[in-house]
Amino acid sequence: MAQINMRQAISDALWEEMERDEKVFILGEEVGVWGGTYAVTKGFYEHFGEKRVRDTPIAEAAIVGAAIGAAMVGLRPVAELMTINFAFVAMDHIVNEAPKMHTMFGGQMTVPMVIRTAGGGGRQLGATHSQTPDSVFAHFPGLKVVSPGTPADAKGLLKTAIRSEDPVMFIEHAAMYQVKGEVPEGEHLVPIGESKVQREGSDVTIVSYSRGLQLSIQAADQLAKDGIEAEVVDLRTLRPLDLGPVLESFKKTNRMVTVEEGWGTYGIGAEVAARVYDQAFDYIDAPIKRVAQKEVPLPYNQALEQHALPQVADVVAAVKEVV
Amino acid sequence: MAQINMRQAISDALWEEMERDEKVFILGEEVGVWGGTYAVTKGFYEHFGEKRVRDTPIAEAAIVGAAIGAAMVGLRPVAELMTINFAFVAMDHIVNEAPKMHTMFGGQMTVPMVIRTAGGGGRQLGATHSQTPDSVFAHFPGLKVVSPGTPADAKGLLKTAIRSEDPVMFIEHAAMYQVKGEVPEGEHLVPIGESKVQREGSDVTIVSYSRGLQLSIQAADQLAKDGIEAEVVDLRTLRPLDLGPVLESFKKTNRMVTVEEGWGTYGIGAEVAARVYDQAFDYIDAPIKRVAQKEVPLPYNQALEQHALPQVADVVAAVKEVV
Amino acid sequence: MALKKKDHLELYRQMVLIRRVEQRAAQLYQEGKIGGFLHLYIGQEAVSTGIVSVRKPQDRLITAYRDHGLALNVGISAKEVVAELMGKETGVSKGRGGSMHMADVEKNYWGGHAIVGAHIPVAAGMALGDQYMENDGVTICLMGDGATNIGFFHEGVNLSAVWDLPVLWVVENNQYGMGTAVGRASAVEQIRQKAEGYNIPNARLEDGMHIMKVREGVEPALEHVRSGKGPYFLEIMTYRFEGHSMGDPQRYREKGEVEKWEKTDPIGIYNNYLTSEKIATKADLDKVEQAVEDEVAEAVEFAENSPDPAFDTLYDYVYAEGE
Amino acid sequence: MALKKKDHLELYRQMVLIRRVEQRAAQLYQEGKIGGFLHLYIGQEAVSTGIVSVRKPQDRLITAYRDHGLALNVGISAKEVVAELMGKETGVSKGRGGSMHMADVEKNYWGGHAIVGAHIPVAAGMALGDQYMENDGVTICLMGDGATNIGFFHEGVNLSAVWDLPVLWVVENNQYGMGTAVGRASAVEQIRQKAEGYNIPNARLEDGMHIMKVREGVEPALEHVRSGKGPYFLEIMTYRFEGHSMGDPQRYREKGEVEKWEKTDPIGIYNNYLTSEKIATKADLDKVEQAVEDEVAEAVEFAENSPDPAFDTLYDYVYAEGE
Ligand SMILES: Cc1ncc(C[n+]2csc(CCOP(=O)(O)OP(=O)(O)O)c2C)c(N)n1
Ligand SMILES: Cc1ncc(C[n+]2csc(CCOP(=O)(O)OP(=O)(O)O)c2C)c(N)n1
Ligand SMILES: [Mg+2]
Ligand SMILES: [Mg+2]
Repeated sequence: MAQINMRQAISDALWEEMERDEKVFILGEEVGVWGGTYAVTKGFYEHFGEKRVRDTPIAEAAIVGAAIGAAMVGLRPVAELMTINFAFVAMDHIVNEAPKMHTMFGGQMTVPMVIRTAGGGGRQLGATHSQTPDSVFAHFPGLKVVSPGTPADAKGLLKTAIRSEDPVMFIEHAAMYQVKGEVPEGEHLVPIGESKVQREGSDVTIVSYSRGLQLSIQAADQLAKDGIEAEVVDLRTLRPLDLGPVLESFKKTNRMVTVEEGWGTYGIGAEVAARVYDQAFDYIDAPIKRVAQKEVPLPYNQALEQHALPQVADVVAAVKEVV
Repeated sequence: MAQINMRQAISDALWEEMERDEKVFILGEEVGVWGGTYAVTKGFYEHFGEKRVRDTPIAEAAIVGAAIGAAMVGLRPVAELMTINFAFVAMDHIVNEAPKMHTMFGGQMTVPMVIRTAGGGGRQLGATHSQTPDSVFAHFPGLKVVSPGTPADAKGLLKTAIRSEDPVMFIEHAAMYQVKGEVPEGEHLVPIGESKVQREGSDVTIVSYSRGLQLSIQAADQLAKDGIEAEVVDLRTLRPLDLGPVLESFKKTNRMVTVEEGWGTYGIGAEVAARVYDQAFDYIDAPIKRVAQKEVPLPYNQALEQHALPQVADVVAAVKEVV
Repeated sequence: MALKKKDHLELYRQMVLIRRVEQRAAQLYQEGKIGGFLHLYIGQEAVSTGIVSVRKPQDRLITAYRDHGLALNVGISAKEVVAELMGKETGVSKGRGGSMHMADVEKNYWGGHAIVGAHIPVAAGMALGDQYMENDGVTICLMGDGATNIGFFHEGVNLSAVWDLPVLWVVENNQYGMGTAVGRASAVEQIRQKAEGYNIPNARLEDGMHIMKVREGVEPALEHVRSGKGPYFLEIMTYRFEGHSMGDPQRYREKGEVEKWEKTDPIGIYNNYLTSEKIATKADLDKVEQAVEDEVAEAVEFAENSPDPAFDTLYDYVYAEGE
Repeated sequence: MALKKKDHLELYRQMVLIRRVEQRAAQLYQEGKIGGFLHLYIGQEAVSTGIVSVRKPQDRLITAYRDHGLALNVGISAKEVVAELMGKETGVSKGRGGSMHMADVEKNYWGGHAIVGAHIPVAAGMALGDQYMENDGVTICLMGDGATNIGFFHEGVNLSAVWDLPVLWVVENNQYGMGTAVGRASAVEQIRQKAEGYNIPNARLEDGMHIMKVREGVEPALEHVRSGKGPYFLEIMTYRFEGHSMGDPQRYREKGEVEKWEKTDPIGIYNNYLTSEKIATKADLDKVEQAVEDEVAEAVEFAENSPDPAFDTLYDYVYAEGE
């Protein structure tokens, strides 16, 4: 299998789907001439032309709104929001239009679209540009929310998302485009709504996704040196949330740590913990610990920002608390 | 003490604060000539005049944005968003501007403003107009989020919110304006960030807020007939979240049900449950049950909508599962 | 397109049908058989009827929540409309949408959208779909005067101009957005002036109460767009005779205003026109009116006898695919 | 306001200071001592310098993220600017804000805002504050050409017109929003035409590279607003010599474009003007330049030797009050 990075995996998924289906097109700020601010769509404009790779004005509600309309009449738009922080500008269309159309008209319309966006902190972009508010979007039924942690999943999930009949919010991590991993060749599809064990272990279950997954794997490697074998489960999809592999793992380890980059309060780990306690009550040996961002808007200063973000050491410490 | 309803309590708080401090003013859609769509500001335009009771265009981002600007330069705006569903239209200003200004400029600015809005379902307004996405706003540090469940708290919390130096999102419930309760006369202030026991009991702790509180109290009354004494704790503030009284109660009852009107996934109960498990692990006798809205955009049909919303019977059933 | 007598009678029928269905709906609302919001189109019938009479089948229609007129004009039966108002499974949106969400995709009518202005970028996207697929349809997007102040308007209309989209923007200027007179919310004298900011050809149709004038104004605008010249922007002057929704105290009207406008009742005007131009006799029109009475009575009976959606269908249209 | 020699020298000093600070900042960025985004103002110095030179102390300034120019113009020291860029506690925003968030409220400079267009409604609110408190200050709000396409622009500018707010809107048309040329994102030929949609008097200042012309254009606009005639809208033509931020491949430029514009370097033009008009000698100007060199060197040293914010200050400015 080829070792490719996250950027390439995502780019390949887009490219292949555009080659496969000419109803698929891309719209967003700087996706065309510039080649994408994270260079994910580099070369697309030249190859597919301006009809299918559409630079837009700075108007996020129009980007998502137009994607909705185009999807309703039969196209398969991939709308790019430069970062998830700008998704708030299009919030109504993301959570109150796209996910409601199908149900509100009794199934008459579908909205087969993808909103690709990049989240995450750690790049000194300041409070407004560094967020990981994934749970906020995943709160809404009707929307599917995906956030991959490996290149293989990124590729396979994005391809599935583009083929999905439902609106999918696809959240990448801006600091992970260089992360490498093995990606199967040929047609590679990963189903939406399935969690996955990314590392096996028997002493503790770490539940995470996206960049949290990276931290978790690194923590697991460190812990292994101390003889602690952590099993790492990757949620991959935040709505619908699949707790199957999480519960299975937990019933084996009886101990759990959740890891997310965003704020913990009303975050991803809270939901996972609440469900696990409820559904595996008899298996709990210690309270579930949540590792998350400190509850502050992220500061610009690098050291202070890193201090506020969850680190591998935090995961290690949390695991040591529960084992 | 006078028995007044929620509408009157909120209206009185606004009126008194406007009389007390002429820097306080109201802006929003239909707050003036119309008297407020829920009649909360009826008579205000006539009394305070158009300078202080300002009808705006339909432009939610401008309403919240202008309130931020006015607050920064020394006024105390109370921005009204007709319903919380329209808060998505102003999402960037609510979660990414107002709560970031103070921190991002190293404390130079404050944003002493209140965003008043009404949430909740059950009125056959359809999927886009019936939401209770409170956890979504409460996810963001820098913002304070308050949602009262009684007229006394509504009055006392709103007055505190208006005097607060920080941006406060004040979430009313559109189906509760007629709910009556005793409200202390004279200056009545309730601190932001303090939960409160609203009904005492020893067998189980029900944690809720806003309309969930109503359901919980009614459920507790029913349960009492079966000899089950529920203690009902009202969160009142969703950020910062005060678990003091919750934990205290739980340490006594060892059993808990959370009740919220919104969707459970990434909702309020998840956070409460996750914290309680973590902070009172040794006191748990049964898994915490969460009562919430079924995970669908609310349908228009009355029976179906009620079927999707949490009912008193659901709370009773959940309590019976844990005791 | 010259109209034959039978065409005129059909248009007259549609206008009377809208009026009678809505009058009956208002009664049903008082009786508690219709819930939620009910925005009547009474007074504006000439606008939607005129527009639909000149559109081609491939032209898509989309509007805001004041959507019963278009629904009946495109040929959704009174049965399906009334059943939807009553939330029945036999309603055009299967009882999920209610008054604000009627659509019939087969008839190229895309709803019925409740968030002010949110459908404007969606309409741009639909037009993009046609442009992309090289269809010769025009998307006709209706909106209220109040909607022209929200950011969605700006973003959607600008996009249509930048991308030369085949969309006809129609502002139904009924002189109020809820209780706010146009001049209190928009800074221009004529709303069509806003199109100047997007370099879009535009016009104001001063008499939207006379269906023949509406047709005369809309037809060339539509052909302009169809001929590939990009978007066109039409403001049509009209008046809403009833309150904004049910229960509107209407304190915002000037004295005598409604009476003055009722003299320009679009149905009266058309009736007059048809008889004075000797296109139809009073007897012809009476017959049409009687047929409408019967149709509406039948529709109400049908709706009353229709079933509510079954509880087990609650999750049916949340996702189009999987969960 | 006629300028004396020393005034000219001061303006020249400011322009050179901006240039040198930014050139030095670009180096520090390459050295990894500055992180995040760094949007240089190089090429646009005449605009901010001209504006600040004619504003009165009571006039408030607010802009987007390209904010170093205004920061230096209002008199924030190079030390505080460079320290902020390096994220130090001694920075003007205490290292919390970075490049995009510089403000000095004492100097009536309200930042530095990173979400495109979000500061426009905020500026309207600041102007509302002055109108409400009956101050005679004007709020001067700068924005980019790209920002005029976002909904916030529409809502904020419309509000200013409807409420006659004392605000001067200034569009710095540097011909690109990131890589998107104005004509690919806006439908009008001149951005000032957008003001027609709000009935706001407007003008385009063709030469924003000559500080004297900027002053000539801005002064009457400012006085128009100050005299109580409501908002004014000014488009100023300029050019950004560098990339949008660091690391911009600049594939979007036409060949020779930068070279052509560099001939109109605002510093060169002013230098020329001052010597050819015999206002100052070359020696005078050299002296100014040398002083600036020293100041910048000192500023960098100061910043390098300044401390990072202490970890225990992380929560200091999240809330102004309590938590
Ligand atoms: C974003 C948003 N804000 C507020 C509302 C509440 N609201 C519903 S209709 C309406 C007035 C709209 O006026 P106009 O566009 O003129 O349409 P009309 O009702 O006159 O047909 C308002 C404010 C809403 N539905 N959506
Ligand atoms: C809402 C939002 N969308 C996108 C961005 C990313 N972005 C930052 S600057 C910029 C271009 C702005 O162009 P313009 O307004 O012309 O200002 P200039 O950079 O030319 O000064 C974009 C798209 C953002 N910060 N905010
Ligand atoms: Mg109207
Ligand atoms: Mg620009």
